[in-house]
Amino acid sequence: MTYARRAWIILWKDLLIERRAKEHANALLFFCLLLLFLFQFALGPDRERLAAAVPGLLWLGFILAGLLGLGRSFLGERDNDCWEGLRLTPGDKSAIYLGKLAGNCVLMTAVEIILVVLFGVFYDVDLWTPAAPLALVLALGTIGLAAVGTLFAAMTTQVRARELLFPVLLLPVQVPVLLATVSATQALLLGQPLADVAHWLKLLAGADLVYVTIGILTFEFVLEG
Amino acid sequence: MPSNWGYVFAAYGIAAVALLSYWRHLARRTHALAARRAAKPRAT
Amino acid sequence: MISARELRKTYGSNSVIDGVSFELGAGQCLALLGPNGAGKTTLLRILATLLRPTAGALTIGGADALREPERARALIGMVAHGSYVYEELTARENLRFWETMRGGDTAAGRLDAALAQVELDGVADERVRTFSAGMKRRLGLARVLLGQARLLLLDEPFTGLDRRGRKWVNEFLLGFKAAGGATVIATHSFGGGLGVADRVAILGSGRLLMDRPAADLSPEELHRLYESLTDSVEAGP
Amino acid sequence: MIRVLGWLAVLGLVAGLAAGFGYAPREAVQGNVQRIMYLHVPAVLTAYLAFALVLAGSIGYLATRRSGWDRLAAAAGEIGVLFTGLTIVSGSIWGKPTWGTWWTWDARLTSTAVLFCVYVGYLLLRSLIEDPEARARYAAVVGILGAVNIPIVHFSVKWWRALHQPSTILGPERSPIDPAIGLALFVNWVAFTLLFAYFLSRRMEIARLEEQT
Repeated sequence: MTYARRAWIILWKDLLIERRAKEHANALLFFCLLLLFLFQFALGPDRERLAAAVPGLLWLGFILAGLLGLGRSFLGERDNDCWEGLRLTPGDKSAIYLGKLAGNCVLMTAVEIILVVLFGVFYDVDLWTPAAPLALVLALGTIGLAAVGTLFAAMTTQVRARELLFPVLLLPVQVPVLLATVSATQALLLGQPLADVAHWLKLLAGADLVYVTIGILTFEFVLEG
Repeated sequence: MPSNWGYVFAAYGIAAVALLSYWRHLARRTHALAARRAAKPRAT
Repeated sequence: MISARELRKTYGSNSVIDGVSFELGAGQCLALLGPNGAGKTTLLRILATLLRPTAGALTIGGADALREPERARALIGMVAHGSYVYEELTARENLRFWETMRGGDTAAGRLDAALAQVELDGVADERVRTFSAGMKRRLGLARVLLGQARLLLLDEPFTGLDRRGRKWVNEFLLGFKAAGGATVIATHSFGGGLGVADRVAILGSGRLLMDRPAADLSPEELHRLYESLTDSVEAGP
Repeated sequence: MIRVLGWLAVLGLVAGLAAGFGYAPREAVQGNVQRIMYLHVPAVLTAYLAFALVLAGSIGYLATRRSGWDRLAAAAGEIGVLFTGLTIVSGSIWGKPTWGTWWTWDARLTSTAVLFCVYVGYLLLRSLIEDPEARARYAAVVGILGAVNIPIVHFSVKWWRALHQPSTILGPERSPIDPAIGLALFVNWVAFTLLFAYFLSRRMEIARLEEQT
């Protein structure tokens, strides 16, 4: 009970701060828009080529936005030593991890919805027909990305060269999530039924489970001295 | 079928260089540490 | 409240805390004096269970703080430089957050009472971003009050405060002491805190050079002792 | 003691070379290129052994907080990266005459490359933290996650390849194995394990001395 309350208050606090400091969210949205332009310039105006590349570009966009968004998720705790205050709270520290993870998932989902809409509009891809199965893939992929991202962000926040180390640690670990989500998204966009990507969904679900479990078990060691 | 000895020797050569230089790296570090430890008691 | 025995903290061959032992009972206040780099903050962080000592034993309120830090933490209230506040939250929201994290009751009445006690009730719903250093420290003290801490650890509580702020903190500490709370104040200035302290300890190069009842010491004597003790340490090896 | 281990490793490597180049016959399908296998397969097995030790050291450290476990993890991680690098390079050289290209996104090569990147990240993290205690804790978390991630990487890469191209490429391990080739492989594997043990003990000794000074 107290555990759930703790996780919830962390989520509440993070979202409240995020809402009040709108500049960060706005900058992230603008970054998404720029990514879209960049992809377009890199691949040229050929519609078919773009459409074929959409699953990969979509997830590349999520990951790049995620690197920026997730990497910042513990920076706020450094100000005024709030980090220390969190360490001094009695009880199981994994509640903090789950609260942060939930907050990051909410944030990532918001970014992803916007990116998907932008992709649909600019690249003229039909993302609406397979929306429900696509949402499932997105949700599973987001949890996997955020689960490791939250853990590594907590760690690298205290390290010099944080901006560099965070992606360098996170990206290789996230290869399975990237492969699974891109492959599944591709199949779904080609009109294949959900059953065809069941193995990818299982892999994603399994990976999510493993990542979140490790996060819960080890977060204490990341936070503590 | 070509004999392809060149590829084989290249692979083994690179491996030998890598392993030897790692060994040298270890030896040099041990040496430097030993020197520093020997220098310390004399200084104080 | 605190029982520390032979606490030691070393980084490599560099020893920051070198065999510190002392006892502190409930309702007592210890002022920890020492120049910068003497290890005051390190010692305070060890007492707060934020840092693991390399060796030694520490019990806080009867709980082994090294084995069961969670039990000790329920008793500890720490106000360090940062005072643990989120700038984008209001004073009331900050209190609600920290008290929930502690697992306590966050009824509006309790929060209001704590805010009133540190005289922040007028600005309860303003963002902390607009607060002065003194107000932030007061908010930190309100957090400690709300958490019903029995042991208060303060790191340089008087720096950045004006005369009124210092007086206010002094009175607050007297009240806390009267209610049976134990306090450790780490400071490098003679200005504040010594009036509240029952005992004065001088820390130099990680060792307790002196630990005496404050009543025995006149300010001049303390100054003299401080100079001679810290000088002799610096002149040493 | 360590010195003896070193000479044993040298002896093993000499025996391995003799077995690989003298004793083992020229393989019928691939020719001499197959002899790279005596380097490639032991290297990858040693790398996996190393990463298993990183996992063990990481869990051991978090459970006991004894720096000995951290030294084990650090040493094994460094040597594991070295052997993974050897695996990739030797695999790539083997691939050129066999597949006609230095690099193909073959499932096994790809997952080894991913593994390489994960543990290079591990070493980078270690090198960027000065406080030995924090370094050990953070590295342990990455060491555990990296090891647990290995099977996930393996399956994802395998299925990803299956999607693009049915696996027609025969890996070197698939061909029916001549007992002489098997023996040569075994000798080399023992030699590499000895070499690994030698490197590991020396590297751990260095870490121990560094901690004291």
